[in-house]
Amino acid sequence: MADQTLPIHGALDLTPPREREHTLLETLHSWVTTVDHKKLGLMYMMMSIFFLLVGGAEAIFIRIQLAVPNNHFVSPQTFNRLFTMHGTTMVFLVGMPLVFAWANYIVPLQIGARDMAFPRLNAFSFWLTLFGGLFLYYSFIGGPGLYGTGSAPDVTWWAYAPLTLKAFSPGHATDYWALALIVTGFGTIGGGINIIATVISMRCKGMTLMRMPLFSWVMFVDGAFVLIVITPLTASQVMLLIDRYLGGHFFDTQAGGSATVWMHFFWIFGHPEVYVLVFPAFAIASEVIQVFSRKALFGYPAMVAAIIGIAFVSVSVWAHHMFTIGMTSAGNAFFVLSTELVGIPTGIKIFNWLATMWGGKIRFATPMLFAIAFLFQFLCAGLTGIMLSIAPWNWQLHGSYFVIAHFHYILVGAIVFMVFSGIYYWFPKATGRMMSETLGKWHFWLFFIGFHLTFDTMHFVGFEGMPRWIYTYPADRGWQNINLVVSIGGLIQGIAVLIFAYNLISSLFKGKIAGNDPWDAWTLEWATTSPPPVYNFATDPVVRSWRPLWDLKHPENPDWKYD
Amino acid sequence: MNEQQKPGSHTETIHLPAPTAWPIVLAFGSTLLFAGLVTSPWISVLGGILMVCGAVGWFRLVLPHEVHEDIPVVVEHIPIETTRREVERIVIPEGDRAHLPVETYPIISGIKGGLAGGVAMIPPALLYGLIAQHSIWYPVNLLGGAGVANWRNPTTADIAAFHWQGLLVANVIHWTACVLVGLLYGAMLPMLPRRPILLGGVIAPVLWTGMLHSVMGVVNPVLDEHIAWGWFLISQVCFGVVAGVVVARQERIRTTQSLPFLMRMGIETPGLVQEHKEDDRK
Amino acid sequence: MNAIPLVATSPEQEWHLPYKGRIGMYGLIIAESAIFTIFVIAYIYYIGKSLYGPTPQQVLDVPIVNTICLLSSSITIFLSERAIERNNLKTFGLWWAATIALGAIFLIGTGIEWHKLIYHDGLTISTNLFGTTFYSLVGLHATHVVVGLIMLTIVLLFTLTGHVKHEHSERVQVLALYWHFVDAVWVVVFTVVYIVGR
Amino acid sequence: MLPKWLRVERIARLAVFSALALSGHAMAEGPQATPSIFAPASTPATQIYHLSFFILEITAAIFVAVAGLLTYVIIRYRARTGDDESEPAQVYGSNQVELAWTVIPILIVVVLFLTTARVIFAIQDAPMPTAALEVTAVGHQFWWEYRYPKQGLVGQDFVAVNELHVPLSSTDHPTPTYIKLLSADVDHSFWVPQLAGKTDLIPNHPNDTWIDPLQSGLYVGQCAQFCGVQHANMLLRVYVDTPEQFAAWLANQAKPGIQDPSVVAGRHVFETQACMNCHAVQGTAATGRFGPDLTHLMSRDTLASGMIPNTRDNLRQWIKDPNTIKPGCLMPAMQLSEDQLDQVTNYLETLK
Repeated sequence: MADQTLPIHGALDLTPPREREHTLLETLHSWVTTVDHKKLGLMYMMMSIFFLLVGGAEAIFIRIQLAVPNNHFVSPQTFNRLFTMHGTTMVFLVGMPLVFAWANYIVPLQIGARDMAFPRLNAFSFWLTLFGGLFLYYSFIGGPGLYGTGSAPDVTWWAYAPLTLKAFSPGHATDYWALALIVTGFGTIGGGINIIATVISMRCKGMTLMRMPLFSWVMFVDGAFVLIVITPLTASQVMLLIDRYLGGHFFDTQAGGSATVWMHFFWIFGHPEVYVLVFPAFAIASEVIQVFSRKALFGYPAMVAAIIGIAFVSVSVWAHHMFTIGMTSAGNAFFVLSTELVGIPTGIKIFNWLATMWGGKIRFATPMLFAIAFLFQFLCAGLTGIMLSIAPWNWQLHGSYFVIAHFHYILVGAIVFMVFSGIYYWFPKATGRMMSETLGKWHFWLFFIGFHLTFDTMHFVGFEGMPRWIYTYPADRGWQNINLVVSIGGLIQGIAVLIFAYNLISSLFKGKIAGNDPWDAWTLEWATTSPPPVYNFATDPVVRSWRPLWDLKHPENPDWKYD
Repeated sequence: MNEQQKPGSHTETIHLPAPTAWPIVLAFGSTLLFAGLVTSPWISVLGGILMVCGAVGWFRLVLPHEVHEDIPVVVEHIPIETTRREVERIVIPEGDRAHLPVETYPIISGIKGGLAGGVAMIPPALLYGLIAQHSIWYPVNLLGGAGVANWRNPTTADIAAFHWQGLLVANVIHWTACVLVGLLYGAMLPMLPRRPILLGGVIAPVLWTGMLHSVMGVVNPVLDEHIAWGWFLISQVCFGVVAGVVVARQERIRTTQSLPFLMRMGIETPGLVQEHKEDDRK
Repeated sequence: MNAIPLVATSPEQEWHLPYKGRIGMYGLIIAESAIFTIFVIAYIYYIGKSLYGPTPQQVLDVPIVNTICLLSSSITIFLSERAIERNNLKTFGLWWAATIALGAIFLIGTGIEWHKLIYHDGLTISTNLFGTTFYSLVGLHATHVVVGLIMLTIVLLFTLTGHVKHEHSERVQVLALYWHFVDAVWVVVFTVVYIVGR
Repeated sequence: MLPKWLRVERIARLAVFSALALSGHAMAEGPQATPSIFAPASTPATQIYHLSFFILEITAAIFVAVAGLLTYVIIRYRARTGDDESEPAQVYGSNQVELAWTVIPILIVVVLFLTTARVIFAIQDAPMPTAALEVTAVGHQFWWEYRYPKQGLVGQDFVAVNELHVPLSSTDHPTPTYIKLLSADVDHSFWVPQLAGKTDLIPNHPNDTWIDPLQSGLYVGQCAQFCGVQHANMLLRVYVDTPEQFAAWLANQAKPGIQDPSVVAGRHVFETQACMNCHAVQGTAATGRFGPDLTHLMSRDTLASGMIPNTRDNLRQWIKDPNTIKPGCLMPAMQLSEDQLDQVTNYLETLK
């Protein structure tokens, strides 16, 4: 076949720029002032991993406290702060930055752009998110200082009014929660705007919307979705602060205000938020499953439709978190139906992923192992989700450990697994080196075993009536055996994450050189060097199908003929 | 691509937005502004000052023209190739169409079939009502009652009377279910190996009725007691046969029985086309 | 072996994508709409739920002049958008200044209304639920007007110093889009606060 | 119901129960130390129990189908050693197949929804029989107040604390208890898994729930909505009494507090050391409403909302400094002297 080198070959000075040692300060300066989407993506990722370790440590403390009944490892006040900060951290300082980490690093590369649409806004959004996170954690040393863990929030990440009002939450604990999340919320809005503007206005020539790789599609929907998801929380936190600082009465039940209004507002944010967090997992799965099964994604248009469908339906299901607050029976029935409807597009996604693997040649590299485990766990999470959507059963299961198990199946079993998968998959692109497969397999199996020890058993202790948010439990309830298993599983997961962290760092320096396209993949990011140059592509790419690299690798049988 | 860069144009350097510290200053200022609320007002004042500085600095970066830095381009030859040159193909008999057009099994045929079947179900149901309970509303209310779940322990006379809610709910349930099942027929019938009408029109309704029979006891036990399952089966079969015939008529011409299973599923794959165009292969 | 551009033989077709600034502003408007929606829902839900007075019927007057000013500023800013598109910078500056003037009148009107409510009727944000929701919703909108006015004024200053040129028309239109949004929100706020809630 | 259906239910129940056996206790009828939702003893809980098994069967079937498919795909289509390095056939999709796996879930959803809706209406909108007992439960940080309005004997309301007594119900003569749920401060949730699903207690938003326990004994549960520091120790105890026991209990509760002259010193301390600002003893000057009513303190088995047994030592320690037992609870240590402590304890011990 014809050797189609660049038309400008020879027209340029080909000598690479002088390799120069940068001092630490220079390097630091270049990262702090950068507006490059790849550096910002990596910083988002480092922020997520850092807070994942912090939030994970909090989880370990929680599990040590609950391992045996009547434990005195931490005080009740500290325990309440720990689980509040654990939830808040994992959702806002791990999950949300992850969305932008992937969107920042991968989307411009996949759509053949040089950068995000608004590079400076991008940097601003990142720093807001990071400073918001640090501000939240300052609460541990703010207030009365480290003694009694300062004034860290202790009102659960739902922060149900009126517990959050001045009368029941004096001091600044709740203020830290609301203010810090408003700050990160602004960062999130900026990030969301950036993603949609990038996808709409920055695509390379020939890349129509229906030729975008599914990863970029999902991130695009996520970016748009974030705008209407995070803002209700910001608005209601502003109301909460008006109540706390200016003596307003939005949630003041003594003055006619309503506690249920907060619940509605919170879950109008809170439920779609889960989908915001899980979309990157869908996005990564769609890429990884294709490449490691060696097959084109089955039913691409249906997958696009399903992701939009999920986003639409999920904004009308929020009150399924509130079946126990005494809604009318008709209201309960409505939210049962709308919730179960979410299962339909979700089912389409699972089936289409399965059909993609069907007939393929599946290579069990570490990314694919995580993706297969994801499929399995996402299926289970969907089924326990159906159980929870059954309002009468929800009256029993709500607020119990069953719910904890269910949503950790999503947050860990789906999201964290796919995040690991994505890191193993794109690490070679970002650093030019492969991650160790041996350590990767150790990481996978330990994490898989730890995960199932922890969260499978949690379902059962939920059936036995153990509620969430309790810092201790009586010995005669028969919960202790399961809780011990849960805690052991938690420790195993912790060890697995440490192995991962070691793998990350050691591979960065000693990993095998990756080359540009180690997985033999099909999207544009693999058509540039590893790591990509600051301008991504020396020449602007032109594409004709959603697998441009397949077209080049198989010119006799390209996708665009069937477009 | 940046605005000033036309696609496909090349220069020795590429303009990219210059690194800048103003975003971080603005972000830090905003955070301090909020942090002042829980610490000291002076923190807020400091934050406000930083914000103004950051905003002005940022503003001067983009107006009147965006500040860029020039990045020298290093052109590398990036080969895009794979060791997997061969692509397997799904082999199908010579002479068949490979890439099935969607129109072969139009989705509308399923809807048509479902609606026609839905009409066909009505006479036996009403007939049953007239014969068994002397009221055409009896079957309507039975169906509607499944939706009106707060209908407590109705008597037979209750069920035989006219209720507009029952009629409404029954219609909604009936037509929704018919269209859905019709769609399923439209999708599935062409896949069945032979005698699609027998399978789809008779055996499927029997299975379906059996399933409903066992499930109805849980879905709505009160109404379960009032349903005459024989008549129920008859009207299901009516639906199945009519819907099946309508669906099958829509594409009888195209549904060649010799087609392999994969093709009847309407699988879209380039491999099939390649097989067709023998001369293109290398 | 191939290298990018990925398809050498692609037909030379036009490839136009929307202006990113406009898309970004639409994104911001979507986000802002969601915030306003929550505040509006809260307002509507709490209508008539105050345990003690004053009630809206007692103290609220319909701000007709204010509303006319703000809504007509949408027309003036539209005229100035058209002027800059036709490279008529003088007309642009005139209409732009008119927009700022109308916006300022609106703000002053709101200030007078609030002054009366606070010092004459004794309604503050902590008085009752009506006060809380009223000042929050109207205040949120007024904040947006203030931000808009600051941005508009900066552009006016640049116009007066001759820095705004025809090539900036797209950016100016993005800012105008924001102003249209602020006006549109006022229609909702006005309906909810002064018609439905009174 | 069909025998086949019963078989399926039995298998599913066996699976769940054997899993539960992991935690080392067997399932039996009647009140349990472990408040399992699979040991229902009251109509709402039983209806939920049956519904849950129907749902379990459907989800188990879906699980077996999809997970089986996944396993098959992984094994059948794994890359084998000695592979010829070719790409497999590229299949883009199939409208028919995708339509099929869209419609089938919709049909399942319809069935699930209809079933669920029926149970929602059956439990939530159940008409209240005239024989029903009406009780008002008020949630406090971190204890329960139960107001029994107009329980005949003396014609006035009386208050029970932390330990709810309800009459036994039977299928022939149902005497369910309808509980009106209020909150004095923040959100709480009333959850006794064996008797009914949970319902929240929300300030300014009255709710209700109902139970009709079919076996007597003590049913446990606890607050299921986070309500502050001691949320974990806001335990629920529901005593289901036989009609005779219940009548006797009612008669005792309706009486004013016993005024034993031998403990007048303790009563004096109680009424002068600010105890009575929060606590009430019917028939005395103490009418505080912020803390639990102490008129019949000694008729309760536990102190501190079910946390510790009601013994003299515990009581004395509790009065001395509640925070050593329940850190973060709202009752302050009154800095009583040892003598005063003994006197107050003596006084409280007479309040039977």
